[in-house]
Amino acid sequence: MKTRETGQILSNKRIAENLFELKIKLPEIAAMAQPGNFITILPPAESGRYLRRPFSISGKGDNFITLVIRGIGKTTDSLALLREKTCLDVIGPLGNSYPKISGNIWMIGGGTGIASVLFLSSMRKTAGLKNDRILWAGQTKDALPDIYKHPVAIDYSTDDGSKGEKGNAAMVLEKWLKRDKPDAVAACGPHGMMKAVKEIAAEHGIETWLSLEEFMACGVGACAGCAVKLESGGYEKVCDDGPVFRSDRIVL
Amino acid sequence: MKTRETGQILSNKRIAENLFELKIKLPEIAAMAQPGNFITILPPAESGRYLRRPFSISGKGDNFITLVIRGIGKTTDSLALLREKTCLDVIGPLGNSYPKISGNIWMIGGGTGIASVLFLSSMRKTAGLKNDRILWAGQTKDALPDIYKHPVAIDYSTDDGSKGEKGNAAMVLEKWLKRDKPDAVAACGPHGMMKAVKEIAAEHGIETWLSLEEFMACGVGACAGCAVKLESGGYEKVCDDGPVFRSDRIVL
Amino acid sequence: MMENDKNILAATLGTLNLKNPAIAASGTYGYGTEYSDFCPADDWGAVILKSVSEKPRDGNPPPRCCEVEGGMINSIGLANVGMEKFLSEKMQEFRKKHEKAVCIASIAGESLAEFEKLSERINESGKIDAVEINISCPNVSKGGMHFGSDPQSAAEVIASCRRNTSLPLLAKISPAAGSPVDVARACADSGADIIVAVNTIPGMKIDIEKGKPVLGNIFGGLSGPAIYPAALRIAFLIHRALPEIPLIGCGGIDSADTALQFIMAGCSAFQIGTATFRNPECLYTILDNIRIFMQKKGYKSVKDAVGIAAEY
Amino acid sequence: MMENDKNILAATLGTLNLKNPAIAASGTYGYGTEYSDFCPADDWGAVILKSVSEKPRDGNPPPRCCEVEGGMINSIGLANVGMEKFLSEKMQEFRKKHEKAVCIASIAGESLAEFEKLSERINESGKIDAVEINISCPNVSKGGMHFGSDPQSAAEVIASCRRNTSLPLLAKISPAAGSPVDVARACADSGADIIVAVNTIPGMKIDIEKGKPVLGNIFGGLSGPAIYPAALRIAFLIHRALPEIPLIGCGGIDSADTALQFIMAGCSAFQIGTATFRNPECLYTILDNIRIFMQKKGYKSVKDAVGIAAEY
Ligand SMILES: Cc1cc2nc3c(=O)[nH]c(=O)nc-3n(C[C@H](O)[C@H](O)[C@H](O)COP(=O)(O)OP(=O)(O)OC[C@H]3O[C@@H](n4cnc5c(N)ncnc54)[C@H](O)[C@@H]3O)c2cc1C
Ligand SMILES: Cc1cc2nc3c(=O)[nH]c(=O)nc-3n(C[C@H](O)[C@H](O)[C@H](O)COP(=O)(O)OP(=O)(O)OC[C@H]3O[C@@H](n4cnc5c(N)ncnc54)[C@H](O)[C@@H]3O)c2cc1C
Ligand SMILES: Cc1cc2nc3c(=O)[nH]c(=O)nc-3n(C[C@H](O)[C@H](O)[C@H](O)COP(=O)(O)O)c2cc1C
Ligand SMILES: Cc1cc2nc3c(=O)[nH]c(=O)nc-3n(C[C@H](O)[C@H](O)[C@H](O)COP(=O)(O)O)c2cc1C
Ligand code: FES
Ligand code: FES
Repeated sequence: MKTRETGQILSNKRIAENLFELKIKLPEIAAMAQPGNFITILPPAESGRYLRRPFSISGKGDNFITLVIRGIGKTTDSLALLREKTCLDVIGPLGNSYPKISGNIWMIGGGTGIASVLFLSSMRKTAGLKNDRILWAGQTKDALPDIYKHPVAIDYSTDDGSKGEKGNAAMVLEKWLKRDKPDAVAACGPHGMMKAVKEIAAEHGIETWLSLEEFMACGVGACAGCAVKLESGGYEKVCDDGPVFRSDRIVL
Repeated sequence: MKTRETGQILSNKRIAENLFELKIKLPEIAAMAQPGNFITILPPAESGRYLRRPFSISGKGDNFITLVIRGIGKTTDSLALLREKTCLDVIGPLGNSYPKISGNIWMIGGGTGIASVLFLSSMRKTAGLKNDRILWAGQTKDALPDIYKHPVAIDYSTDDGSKGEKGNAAMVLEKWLKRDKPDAVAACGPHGMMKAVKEIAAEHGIETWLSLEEFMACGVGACAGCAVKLESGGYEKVCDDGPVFRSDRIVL
Repeated sequence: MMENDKNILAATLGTLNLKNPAIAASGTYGYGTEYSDFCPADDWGAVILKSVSEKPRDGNPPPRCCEVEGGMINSIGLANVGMEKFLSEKMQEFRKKHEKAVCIASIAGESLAEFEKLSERINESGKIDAVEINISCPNVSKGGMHFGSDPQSAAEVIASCRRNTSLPLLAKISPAAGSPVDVARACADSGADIIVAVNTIPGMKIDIEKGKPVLGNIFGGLSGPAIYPAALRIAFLIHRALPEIPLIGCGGIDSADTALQFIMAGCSAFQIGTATFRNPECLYTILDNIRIFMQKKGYKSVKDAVGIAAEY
Repeated sequence: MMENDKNILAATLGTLNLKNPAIAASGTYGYGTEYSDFCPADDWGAVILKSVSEKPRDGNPPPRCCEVEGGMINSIGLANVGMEKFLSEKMQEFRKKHEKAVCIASIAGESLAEFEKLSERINESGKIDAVEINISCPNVSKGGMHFGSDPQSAAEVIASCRRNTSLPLLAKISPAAGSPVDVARACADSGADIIVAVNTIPGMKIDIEKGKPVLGNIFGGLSGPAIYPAALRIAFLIHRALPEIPLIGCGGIDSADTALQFIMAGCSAFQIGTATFRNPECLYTILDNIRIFMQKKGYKSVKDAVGIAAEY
């Protein structure tokens, strides 16, 4: 079930350079949300944008969900400026979710790709699964806030070494793999990172789940606008068959 | 000279049902403004409107101008909600102005047409001309606020008699003309009112100046989009040749 | 809602009776069940499913959509499951959920032969109330020129379909035709029962950061509010030229205001496409506001407003 | 600004050298002096004055303009002062204020004979740098069909003008032509030096309160950001078909982003129309942001970016 719900902004916190966390009161959506799911938001009028914008759910509470958003355009810049109590028109939860995995998962978030990873890791922690690792990769330290309260410790990496390990996500993953191997990898981030993770997964034979981003028109599987190419030929829909795909099924 | 000036809203007062007075800090425009002139405002982003919107200047001070605006659409409804200190992109002063008339003038404002009449009357009062009359006509009393501080007393009329005289502007003008005759009439208001005033002026042989409204694209005489038909054939531009026209020159 | 209030919205398109004039546009409403949580098929006057071809089609390489001022561009490339799966799976699922909804299939062929087969299969299926011919398809035998770009090839398509189906035939006109009115006339003369004006306007967008077209297919179709004035003019001209044929407006409708503009231009019904993406419940707002407008203006039926602006 | 920074923006259109690629579009910049307080002619690469006909024209009955989503519709109806007054008054005034600005006259005839006379008079005037042929005019001898709607009549117009002027000839294409590319080719073959793509898209709006068309002329031309994807596609296709002929983009440009999209599609310069109405100083923002983009991407000249998206 998906629903359209009008939700009040409970808080809108700037957490890093051009990055903010929105907490929105959405009891129905929160009740149904699973890690990997996303929602779509009607752009605020002042943004001038027409189509709803998709965002991964980064966490939930009893009656709210959280989002981690980077201001990169008209909608996201407008969202960044919204005050508490402003109402948003939200549809969700949409898409599939990460599969249940009983072993440990290494999770990699590139930029705002961290959102679904945060959600997945906190749900797994609550479920008693304790051996997960999280890597949050960014270009510089300005892009990466400290998130102390998260139930799973977060490792950081930056291209310039200004925070955490130096190097991109793929390099850090390779490094980690020299010492250990997880039961699965879950990753969400920019295209280049996903491509690299897919290759590493294939090389090391690790079950890997990628949460993809593609421009979406409907977000509910009605338009075939958000295609991802399959290794087996043809396409699937990121919004409906995904956004979470096994890395060996898709062409990046 | 016309100029583009960014002005802070000094105040935004609701003065009647769906009617508000905007006071905007615009020193350069204020210095040049003459009664009859208008300005154009860039619509606020949240209105979704593209073209600038024209509004008559209803008064001025040392460093500000005032506008009287009715919320009838996207731009005007957005303007109504703006708070003090918000900045507006304004171009002006535009258009011609009422001619200098040394005798007395009866001024008629229909709805927001009162704006240019208020400006004209206060400038004339300052110049020492004391025998003007003002009629502000509206449908019901809800449309007509009391404006006590205006230097010239305002008479009111409403279609339903709920405030001031009962009847429309033309009926009241006819009534006034039974007892007296001004040196000139100045009027601004809806199309039907202007048509009636034009006819009455012709009948009674009174020099009459009408300030017209027409949809405007450029507002500076560059597009010929705001045509008014002339009795002598052809068209003139409301934004540039007007907005103030002698009633006997134009076809309504 | 009183009984006569209900009838305010009823629409008639030749032999097709709809409970309201709002129709979900092909390609924006999937196979009729994707939006069931928001605007189920039963609430529309009719729904038109994704255009279907004989064989399944993968569609164009991504990106397939992007946003532009006042709308979007799409180059889905007629991705669809193909006629067999459409009838055996998609229509079954649809009818299971929405037994009584008025359902229009849209067919898209690359040759006259394909159109013939498609219309025949639809006709036999017994589950479909009418068929919309998407003539804005590349004609393989004419080097990819769209069937809808000239009156003669449009007429040939319609005639082929007409021979193979007794269902009401809707011909959907492309705004890119040199003379959409001539195409509409040719379609009417060849057996189309209803004209739909219009499909998307060809357009493109370039990503200046990458220095290349945004869409994988380079070109796509523009839809959304940006196109309504162009679409409205074509509908108006078709109604003026062919006042007898039932007309459906389409292009940028996302409010009662724009819907009523098409109605007043001469459309007996209208399609909503891109607006559903923005607000999957816009159908209800639009219908409510049309009803309120009709009551305010004293119309007993939307039908009385059809074409009233066309006398000018 | 350093000297080489200045050259970043220089544009070349055949024999016409512009200091920057931004050109004021005909009909949106009056007779060249109305906007002098905001964006004087000297600051543009070139300005194109209102289309002029042999005799003065009153233009269409009002309303002549209205706003729509992402732009506006106009039906000015070529209101202009006529060639005599244009040359004896308007051009004098213009040159008094803006001696060195690059000035392009736009001419609009209703017959080949009128186009001939117009181009001859412009040629003799000695004050004008180039002439744009507005072929989107009704051809009286063909029942009002626009000259620009088919390649042959477009070619006839261009050829008539070509015989009468040695000035650079710009042919301004209508997006409503069945095949704008064929029209552009015909114009190039008949002597046009530069192609301009495009004029407005035909459209209309209905006032539902009054139940009638908003514009006095019923139909008008759609302009503004709403039309840029359609305009861009036509420019892209023309550049692909005729890579050698200098091309000017026009339609909905109101930012460095949209201007650069046209440049990357193959336009050596671009026109700004409706955007000037919204912000008469947008010229400066657009040029500044183009310069910044060029520097960021390491281009020495805008010319190096022309057509880079057209390989796809
Ligand atoms: C399933 C899914 C989950 C997402 N989750 C998140 C999230 O948790 N946090 C978050 O910040 N963002 C997320 N995104 C991306 C987000 O949807 C876009 O940032 C947003 O749509 C941009 O809208 P805008 O109006 O601000 O930008 P626009 O003004 O539309 O675009 C500005 C620029 O950004 C580019 N752009 C637009 N969309 C994207 C995109 N999807 N990816 C990269 N560049 C883009 C445009 O090409 C343009 O150049 C997600 C996207 C998907 C599909
Ligand atoms: C010279 C001049 C002076 C003006 N002075 C004033 C003034 O002092 N105070 C004031 O409140 N208004 C004034 N107006 C009118 C004002 O410009 C319009 O109300 C405004 O443009 C509406 O914009 P919008 O975006 O709010 O409405 P929109 O959303 O664009 O339109 C809403 C509805 O109003 C109608 N509409 C749009 N413009 C007008 C108009 N000009 N007249 C009547 N109906 C219209 C539209 O057709 C539409 O149905 C003046 C207009 C002119 C030309
Ligand atoms: C994503 C998308 C897919 C579409 N697919 C089809 C299609 O398969 N067949 C068809 O006839 N029209 C298709 N269309 C066109 C729509 O049915 C409609 O004619 C067009 O979008 C204009 O209406 P709108 O502005 O309300 O969207 C599609 C439109 C969109 C946006
Ligand atoms: C009010 C108005 C008047 C116009 N008059 C003319 C004209 O006389 N001749 C002409 O060739 N184009 C004319 N145009 C078209 C513009 O020059 C331009 O091609 C079109 O508006 C698209 O560009 P834009 O979206 O930047 O405005 C006019 C456009 C507008 C808006
Ligand atoms: S966005 Fe429409 S199918 Fe995915
Ligand atoms: S609005 Fe452009 S000339 Fe008056």
